[in-house]
Amino acid sequence: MNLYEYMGKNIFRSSGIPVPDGYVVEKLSELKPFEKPVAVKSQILLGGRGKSGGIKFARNADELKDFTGQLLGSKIRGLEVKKVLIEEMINIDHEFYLSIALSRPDRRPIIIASAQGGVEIESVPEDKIIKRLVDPILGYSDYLGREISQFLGLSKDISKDFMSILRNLYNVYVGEDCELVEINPLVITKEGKMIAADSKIVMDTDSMYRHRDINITDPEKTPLELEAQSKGYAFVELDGNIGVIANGAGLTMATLDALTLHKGRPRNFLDLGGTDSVDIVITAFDLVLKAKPSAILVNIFGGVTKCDTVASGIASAKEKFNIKQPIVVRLSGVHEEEGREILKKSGIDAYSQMMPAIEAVVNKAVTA
Amino acid sequence: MNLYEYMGKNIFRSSGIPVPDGYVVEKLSELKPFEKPVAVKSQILLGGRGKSGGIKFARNADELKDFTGQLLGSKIRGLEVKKVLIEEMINIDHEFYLSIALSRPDRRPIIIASAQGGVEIESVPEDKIIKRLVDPILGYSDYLGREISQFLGLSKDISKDFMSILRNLYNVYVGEDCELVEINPLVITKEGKMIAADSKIVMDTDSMYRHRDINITDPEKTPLELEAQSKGYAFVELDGNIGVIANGAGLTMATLDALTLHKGRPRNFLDLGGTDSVDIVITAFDLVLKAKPSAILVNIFGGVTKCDTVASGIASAKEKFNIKQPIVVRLSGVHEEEGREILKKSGIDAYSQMMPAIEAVVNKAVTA
Amino acid sequence: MAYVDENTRVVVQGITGHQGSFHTAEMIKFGTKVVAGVTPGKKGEKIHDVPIVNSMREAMDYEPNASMIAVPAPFVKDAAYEAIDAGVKLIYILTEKVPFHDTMEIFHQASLRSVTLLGPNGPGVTRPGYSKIGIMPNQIFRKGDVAVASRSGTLTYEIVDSITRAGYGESTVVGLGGDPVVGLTFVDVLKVFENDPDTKRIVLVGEIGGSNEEKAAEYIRDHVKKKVVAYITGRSAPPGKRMGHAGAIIEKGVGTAESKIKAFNSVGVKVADYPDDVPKYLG
Amino acid sequence: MAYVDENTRVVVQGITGHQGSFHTAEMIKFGTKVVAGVTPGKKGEKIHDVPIVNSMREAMDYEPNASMIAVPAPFVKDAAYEAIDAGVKLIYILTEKVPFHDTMEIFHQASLRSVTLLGPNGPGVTRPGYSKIGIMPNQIFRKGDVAVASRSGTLTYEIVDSITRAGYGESTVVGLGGDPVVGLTFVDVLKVFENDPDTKRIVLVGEIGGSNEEKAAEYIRDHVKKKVVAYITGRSAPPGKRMGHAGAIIEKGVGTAESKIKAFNSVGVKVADYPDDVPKYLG
Repeated sequence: MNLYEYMGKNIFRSSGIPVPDGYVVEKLSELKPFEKPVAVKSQILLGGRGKSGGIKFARNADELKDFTGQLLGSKIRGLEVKKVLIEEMINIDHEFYLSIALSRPDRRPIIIASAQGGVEIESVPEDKIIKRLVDPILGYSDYLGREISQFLGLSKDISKDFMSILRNLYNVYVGEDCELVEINPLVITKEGKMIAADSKIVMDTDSMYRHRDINITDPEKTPLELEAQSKGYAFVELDGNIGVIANGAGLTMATLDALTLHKGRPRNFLDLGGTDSVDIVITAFDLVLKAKPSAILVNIFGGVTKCDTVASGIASAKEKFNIKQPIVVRLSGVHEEEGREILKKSGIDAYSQMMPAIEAVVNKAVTA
Repeated sequence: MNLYEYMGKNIFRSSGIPVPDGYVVEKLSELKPFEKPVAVKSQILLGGRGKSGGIKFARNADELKDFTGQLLGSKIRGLEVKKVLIEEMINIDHEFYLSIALSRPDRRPIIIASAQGGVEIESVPEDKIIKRLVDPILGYSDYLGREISQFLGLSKDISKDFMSILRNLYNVYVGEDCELVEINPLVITKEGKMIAADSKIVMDTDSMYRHRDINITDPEKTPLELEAQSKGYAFVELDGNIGVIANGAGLTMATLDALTLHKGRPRNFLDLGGTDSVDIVITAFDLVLKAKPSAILVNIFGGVTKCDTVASGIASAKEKFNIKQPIVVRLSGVHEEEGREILKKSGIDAYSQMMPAIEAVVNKAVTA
Repeated sequence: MAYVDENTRVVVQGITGHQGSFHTAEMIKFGTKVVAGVTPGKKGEKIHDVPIVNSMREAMDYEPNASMIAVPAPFVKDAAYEAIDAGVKLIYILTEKVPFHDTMEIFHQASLRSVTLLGPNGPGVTRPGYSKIGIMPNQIFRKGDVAVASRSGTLTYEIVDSITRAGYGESTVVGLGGDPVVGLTFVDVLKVFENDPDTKRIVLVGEIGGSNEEKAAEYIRDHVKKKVVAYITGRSAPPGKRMGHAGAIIEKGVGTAESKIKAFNSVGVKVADYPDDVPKYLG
Repeated sequence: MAYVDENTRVVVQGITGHQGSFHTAEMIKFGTKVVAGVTPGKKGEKIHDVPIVNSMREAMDYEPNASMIAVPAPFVKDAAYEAIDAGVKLIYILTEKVPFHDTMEIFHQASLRSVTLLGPNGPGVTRPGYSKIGIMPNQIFRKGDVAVASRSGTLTYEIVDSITRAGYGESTVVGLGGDPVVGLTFVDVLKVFENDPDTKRIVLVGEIGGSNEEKAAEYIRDHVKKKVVAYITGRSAPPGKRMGHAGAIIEKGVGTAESKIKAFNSVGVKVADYPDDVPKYLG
């Protein structure tokens, strides 16, 4: 879950990481009187806001009002600007890059830093980047910051600031359950202070039960995906025409893969999970039908999820939603025969193997 | 370093451990108007204050004023009462014992609890006490509290309070660098709340550089011991008549032991430490002389501490303080011969082995 | 010993919960020795004839050497630390949606103490004829010489079923788990399979996300002599979209199916197009 | 190998400090291979001909396997973690007055990673003819077959000197350290001494406080065949008074000299009354 810049900066501020003074407005009337030049920054979850006109610099009261008015309510690359951050201008002397993320192969946090900041870290040559793994049981300790500070060539005074920022950033990374905390650019001002000029925080969705104060709608999710999420389904919209319901993330992905290899075009990813409830199947159909598929494939390998329960769900959904599209079902595993019987009564012949079902639904989607 | 009850309770309060409402006064004029019955508790670092008359219960405004006046400035077992804690009375339903300390053999924190609280834990039968070691790398986790709560037979509601208190107490133990945190009694009130009715916190002296806000004079130290401490010496007053200066805690202790086995009576423990400064030796003499010994033994095994440096210190001190008492010196190790030469000029024949020096000083102390 | 055998003695933490109870019964049917269950406050009761105790410390009276954790995500770390502190040497976490920071700590605490972590969010480990810990359906297995390691759940069953239907059988089946941080990697499992006398052929069921499969390919090139077949799911997944598993996500070009298939092919490991095709390459 | 030998390669953390510099020179004189020193910001310089680097990571280029930490107490934990993370297998902390919570964490982090911790606040380890790490004075040693373990510093030198003067020599001398939590116990050291072919006799120099000596006596009864002689200091110390060492304190009747002497006597270990008497019992 991505946080807005201003939320990240609030977390930084309360964690002892210096950020520019600033405040957020949702409407013009919330603007404070102009005092000194400020940046007017649209709060959207999108990289490269500056290039897309999402950041402006106001040198006087009129510009502050004008720019804020222009940005609020505007759309930048499809995303509506609902909030704007008004922030003191900082005099940049040098820009650094600093982040902490999970290194999956090492199963450890990795600190990444460079003296070439303000640009995408991917564009910086490897030898200008320092990476340090943290042993999560030893935790962060100052020797790591000292090594990084030396690599970055910081002066003694700035090094002290940097060590404190890094220590606090690690605390944010752990304390806020982050997938990523990034400061780009981390700035030395002309006044010789180190300050976080931007913030990017990505939190682990699975941890949100312990961060209930934070709740953000993922702008990359479609309305239907958000509806599915709120109902507890793992659901992804795709651009094909075959609706897919399967159980287990791996089997669902494998189903999409098989469809694609057979020139079928899946409309969605929907994982029923390990369920034994008819209603969960019915709601799954409701979601898939809203995506208006030409045909629907149900692929079940019964274990914890029983085939007869799913069959009952399919039968009920077919009747309840008066489904006209062809439904192809594959049932295998626990209570397979009972499931097959139930479906027969609804006029559906269930396959017992996956591949014939894939072929059948691809054909039916083409004809439909 | 022992904290006063009120200091411990302040730490408890800010760490989420419930304590009775209360405030501290140093003079009568600081008393707040009487509202309800209160305990008037003298703040001295002494067990068994209650039995010694250091805790009184005021049922009305007159008693509050009288008792506070009586206690402030009084002496309890030799200790002056400088502060009094005025605290709301709590209605005790049950008293528990709870503490966390270092288990030296395990090099781990140990949690000790009992449903028989309010008395010295040493007087409680072993089978009524639960002890749980904490793996300091795993840290405290709730399973430990659950086991202890079950042993104590707590109800579901109280167990929740207890788990929170124990978790917070562990944080105090670690965060405040404690040798011991103890709540005795930990009380369930008639209203069904769990609350820390007393506090005992002993902090690690070596950690005080990170707790600069806390500074307490150890009431068990004599004025001379306090003076020595402020000058950086490990110094303990004893009740004999032979002043002792040696280098290294172990060698100093061994010197006292040898004196005692030879029927000598040491006046003090003074460890010069690993020094190479004449002034440190001179100040050591100053301290020992203030203890008015009949004779003085200096026992040096030279390594980091050079024998000639110590010899110069002895010679200077003898002259500076015009020392009349017999001084017996043993020098061995680095620069032994040079040291011996220096002392010879001051009329002191230094021994090279420890035992003859011990025997000599014991004889001289008896004659002196 | 490939993770479990006839001497494996399992305690189930959270045995009276829905998942704990159901899978305890299934494990017992499969032949697993479930020696105790933990549910605080229910000491003295029994479930599926398994004695219930209040804590892992009490459970140690039954001499378990493995634990299955089936408590809700917020309590998993405490349960895992309790199991580590008590001294079991294999911990399987069935629970889904455990914050990865918790898993990261659990994993490192466990590995410092030589405790094997399996999961979270995987189906566990099954050795037909010996024992199983986890949630794989009993009826799909037949004892044989094919070892399977997989990042998925149901897809594993699909492939195991196809192996069994093709006339083969399984020596060990391990589900690594679908999270970005889990206890075992393919490399860890390959080491065990390569040394396991019961195993003649190895199947790896990978998916998009991370670089687990690429590292496995390297390891196979240098250390594995047994036949290895792979299947990779998520070929059709769009980048940046989380396909059900928190770990199954293509991030900035890293973790694509293409990269994984290429890595396997380059070390001579056949990659099946469909789950049903896996047995074809085992011969 | 009793902690150090001719293959011991030492890095000194805090090499340009007063203590670090002085004892580096002394160690080199004794024959110790000091391969690098760490002082942040002084990379490229040398001291006593030893190259200085900025970090333990850089020091690893010189292939050390041991570290001596001589930084002020507030920085000891960071230095120890840096050494552990870098991968050395023996860490000696010379510094005094390290908060015991820090030492407790350092000790457990180290032991989980099979790193031996020596100290804090002890004189280190010396093996005449091989190597020394620490601050024991070079001139008191002679190579021989007496192994000494001690909780004190100067008192150790006193006793080693008396052993040498009596015509014996030392195989290994280990100072455990005077704090309530230190890396090694007498039992740890006894295990090493009992298995050390160079050692024929063992001297334990204990003091009041804790139960280190009582546990040693138990261990000697069950596992030690070599001759053991002990000396206990603090017989005349009043209870509750800290005798210089933070660890040397009699708390509520625990840790008295009487208890320790009794424990040793009960397992046939002679306890010398005076430091000079120790050699008498070695024959």
